[in-house]
Amino acid sequence: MKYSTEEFMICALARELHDGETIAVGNSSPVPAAAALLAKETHAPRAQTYIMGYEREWPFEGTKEFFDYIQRGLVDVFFLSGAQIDCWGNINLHVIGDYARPKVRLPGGAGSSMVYYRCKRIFLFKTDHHAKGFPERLDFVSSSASPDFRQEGAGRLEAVYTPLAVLRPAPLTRRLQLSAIAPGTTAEEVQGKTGFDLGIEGDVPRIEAPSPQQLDVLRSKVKAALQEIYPAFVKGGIGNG
Amino acid sequence: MKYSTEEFMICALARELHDGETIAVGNSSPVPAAAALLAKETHAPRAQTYIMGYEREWPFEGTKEFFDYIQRGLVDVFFLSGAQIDCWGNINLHVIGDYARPKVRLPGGAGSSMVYYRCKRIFLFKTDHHAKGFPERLDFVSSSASPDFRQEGAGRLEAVYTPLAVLRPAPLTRRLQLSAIAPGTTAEEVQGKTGFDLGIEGDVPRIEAPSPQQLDVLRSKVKAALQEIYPAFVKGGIGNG
Amino acid sequence: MGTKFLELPEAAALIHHGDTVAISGSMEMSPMALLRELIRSGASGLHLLCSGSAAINADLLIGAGCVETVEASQIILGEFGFAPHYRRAVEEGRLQVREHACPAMAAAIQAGAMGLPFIPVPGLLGTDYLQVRDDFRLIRNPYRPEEEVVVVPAIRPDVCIFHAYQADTQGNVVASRLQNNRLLAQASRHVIVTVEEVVAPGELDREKGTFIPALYIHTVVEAPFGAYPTSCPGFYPADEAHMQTYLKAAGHPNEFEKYLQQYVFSYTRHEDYSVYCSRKESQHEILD
Amino acid sequence: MGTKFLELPEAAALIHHGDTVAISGSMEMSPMALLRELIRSGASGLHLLCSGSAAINADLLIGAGCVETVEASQIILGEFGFAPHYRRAVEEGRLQVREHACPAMAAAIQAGAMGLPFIPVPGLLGTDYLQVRDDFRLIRNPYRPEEEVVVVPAIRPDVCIFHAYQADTQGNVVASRLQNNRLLAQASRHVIVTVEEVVAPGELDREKGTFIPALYIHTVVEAPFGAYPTSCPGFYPADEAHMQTYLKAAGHPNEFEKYLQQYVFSYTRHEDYSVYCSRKESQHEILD
Repeated sequence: MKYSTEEFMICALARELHDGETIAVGNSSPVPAAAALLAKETHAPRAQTYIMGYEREWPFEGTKEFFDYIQRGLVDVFFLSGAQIDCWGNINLHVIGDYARPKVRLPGGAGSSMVYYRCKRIFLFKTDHHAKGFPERLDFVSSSASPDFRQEGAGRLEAVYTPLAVLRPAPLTRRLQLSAIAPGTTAEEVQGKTGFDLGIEGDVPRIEAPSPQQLDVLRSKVKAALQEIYPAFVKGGIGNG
Repeated sequence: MKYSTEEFMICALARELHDGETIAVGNSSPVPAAAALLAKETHAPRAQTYIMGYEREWPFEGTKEFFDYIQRGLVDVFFLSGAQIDCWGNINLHVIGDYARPKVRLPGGAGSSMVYYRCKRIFLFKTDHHAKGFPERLDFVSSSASPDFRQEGAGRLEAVYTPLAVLRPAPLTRRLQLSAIAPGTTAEEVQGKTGFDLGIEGDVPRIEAPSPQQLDVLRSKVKAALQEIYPAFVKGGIGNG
Repeated sequence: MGTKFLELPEAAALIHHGDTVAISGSMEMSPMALLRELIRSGASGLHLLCSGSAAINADLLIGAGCVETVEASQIILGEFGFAPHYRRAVEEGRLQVREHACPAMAAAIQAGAMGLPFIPVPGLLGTDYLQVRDDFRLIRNPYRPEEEVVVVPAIRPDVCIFHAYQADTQGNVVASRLQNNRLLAQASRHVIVTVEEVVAPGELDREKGTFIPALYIHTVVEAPFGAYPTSCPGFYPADEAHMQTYLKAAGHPNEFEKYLQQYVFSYTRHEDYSVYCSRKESQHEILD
Repeated sequence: MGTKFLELPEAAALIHHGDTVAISGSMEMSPMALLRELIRSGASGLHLLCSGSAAINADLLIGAGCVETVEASQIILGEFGFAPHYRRAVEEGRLQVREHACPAMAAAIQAGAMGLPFIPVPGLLGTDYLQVRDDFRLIRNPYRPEEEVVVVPAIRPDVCIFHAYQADTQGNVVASRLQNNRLLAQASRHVIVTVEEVVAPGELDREKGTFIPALYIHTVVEAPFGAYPTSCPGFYPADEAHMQTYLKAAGHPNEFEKYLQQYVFSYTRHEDYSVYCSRKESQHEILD
């Protein structure tokens, strides 16, 4: 079965989510929203999902109570992105270039500077993979991955998902390493498109392709729900393969 | 017209309240609750009253929002009592005797340690008047009258009302002085029943007696509303003269 | 997750020796049925936290010997006066009190609900709270260094208990608008709600009070007359005659033992107590 | 006191040069009709505070030159991408940004609503917020001295503006459950709400959203299509075609001047704009 890049990322990310987990998704996050819904409709039926902007399943009073819920440590999984992501998983959502006179003013950090510290497991995602997006040093630290600022068991970076690769922190150093690559690419290509050293040694496994069942559920039930929150995304990337 | 001590205090206190003011009353405060309702039904029709426990006219979510409202400085008048009141208007609602092994354990300070600081005008009331209740020194300071802890225009002690007298802070020293006395008593008697010096000089005016109109409204409309909050108080003190 | 619907004994069994147990209620909407069940279950060593001004809810638990410490801003039986067991236990040095203030406690619960370690609170300066609470700290306002502000630690009870009007079968609840239960539920690790009635989804009377989503409710117990002898507005008033009985009994340990036997231990099933209450109620109506 | 019912021009006149104006809304439930009126009224020098992630609400005001500074956690046009005027104004150094974070801002608004001077917030440690906000301060947690915590100052806007579903004639309001308007209203000195419809007392659809009592609402403006071209769930969706027009116009100052003429200045009466919107709406339905 053919599938789009978005579908590929959604299905891979969905596999990371466990049954019974409380999974929350912020705004401007169609890929994680789809992954969460897909996981729930396939292998994680007892997962609890809270998707910003999806009023139908929003029990909170405003966003305030949602943040409070996260701040109390009750959310297992959250997803963040970054215009830049460095080798530690720090992210930049503010500016490219000098802060006072930026080359690109980005939308801003939203809730990342809190949720990254208080949800148990964090996945970073990026819908493109270029060296500029993975620099040695960020132009602005919107949220930090440092264990110095976290309590035990909170805010653990699990992986970074891109169309080309999955990066994971090395067990001891917590530096991001290449963990798996997408079909049709090579470890060398990924390293070439990454601004920091990915510590590649030996063979790198392939990311599993979407299963027919995943694609089927994604293109039916999940698509219908996603339509309400991300109509343009659905039009562009789901079920048009 | 005959009237009870409670009715006397209610009518006197009601006269202190201005039209258009926002007047709030805490719990265990039947005399101020009646005074606020009476003022609104007589000379202060545009007063806004918030009476704890009076659910029908309670727009707040819980007591929390009520306290928040007070904390933002939006309440003009509040009433507090004290088992002990000292010459500065500090109050004790906690213990008589040593804190660790009190002679009398009182109910506690409730919201007094905040509302005294944040409402614009404060009236203290006490339904009995004995020297022990007006000591030189409190056994416990539940809330403080000191201007040191207040912003300009907030938490000004206006007067202390008892069945025998009205005490008011002297303009400069802020020490309580005898301002008026009830019918049937003398300044000497009040001083004799007060543990600190009342600075009596010359003639002390009489507290105005309840007007027939006040008693009429108090015993009809106000009584009916009060019945819902303080049934025992109404039975004991309103309209049985 | 999902809200569980339990009977009173199962719900009481969720509360353990040494737990910090927050309760709402005064002479109105106290969770009395569950508190009586706690006494029957032999609860002890509880750290009681009274959210808002408390009354017979706290006094009964204290009188029955379930409470080791109490954190409260006020305990008084409304128009029935001083809380006799509370008063005596403190005067005799048998009960440790952690003084709080209603607004500061609401703020501390807010901080607990927000996952904050502490919160600044207005007022309290110049009072003896700062003498008897070593965890009420004075800090400098970072924005006005000449100003000191009191901070209090966040409150996060192990369990909270309150009585509410209704639950629907999904665990959504409508509670009193005069209590801070939505906030308290968020701050607490486990939330037990007793309700007058359970209704179908969509049948909740939201205008009657504060809506609390099932998300924040762990356990619901259907307990008609669950606030008795305190009032449940729209359902029943406080029982004055019972309160007089209580006050009389509270004066003497032997009498109170009899009171507990008669009104707590003899009702092993809440249903029986409900029958007792409703009989009293109908008498009440006849007498009125 | 009492809530006043005004027309858009009277409501806009309540906002003055130099005011801190808080707005809610994103591509959903932005108070666009009042913002257009503000532009027509020649508003300038505003300190805009975006409560929650903002979108065309902020971008339009910035593009029209009304805004001197903006305090925000995120400004993005939802699926339509970057906010063009915001981006350009910052890149060209014409607009001063005070960075905030959504949860920290919600906490700061909570502090404003509570009359607190500041509030501690989780996270933010190790970020550059602390470099660019000199009023985000690190203080020691008094209860764990080895721990540092960020505190932020309370937010108390001069005015807040949001669009809501309904008001009743007494000034009670039902607003979006996805925004923090009840809290924001409490924190703000003056509260202006535009609503899709005004209903009789008791007719509010409380299940549709957050109930906000008249106590917290100073001014209500009846403005059907008041969120257009952003969505008002249950009433109308966001207008994609209009957003494309907006984005195209935003690319060139001349084009944007034309856009403002056509969609803002030419509608001196909101009623006319409503007619325009409803015509677009019915086309939309035909095209769908």
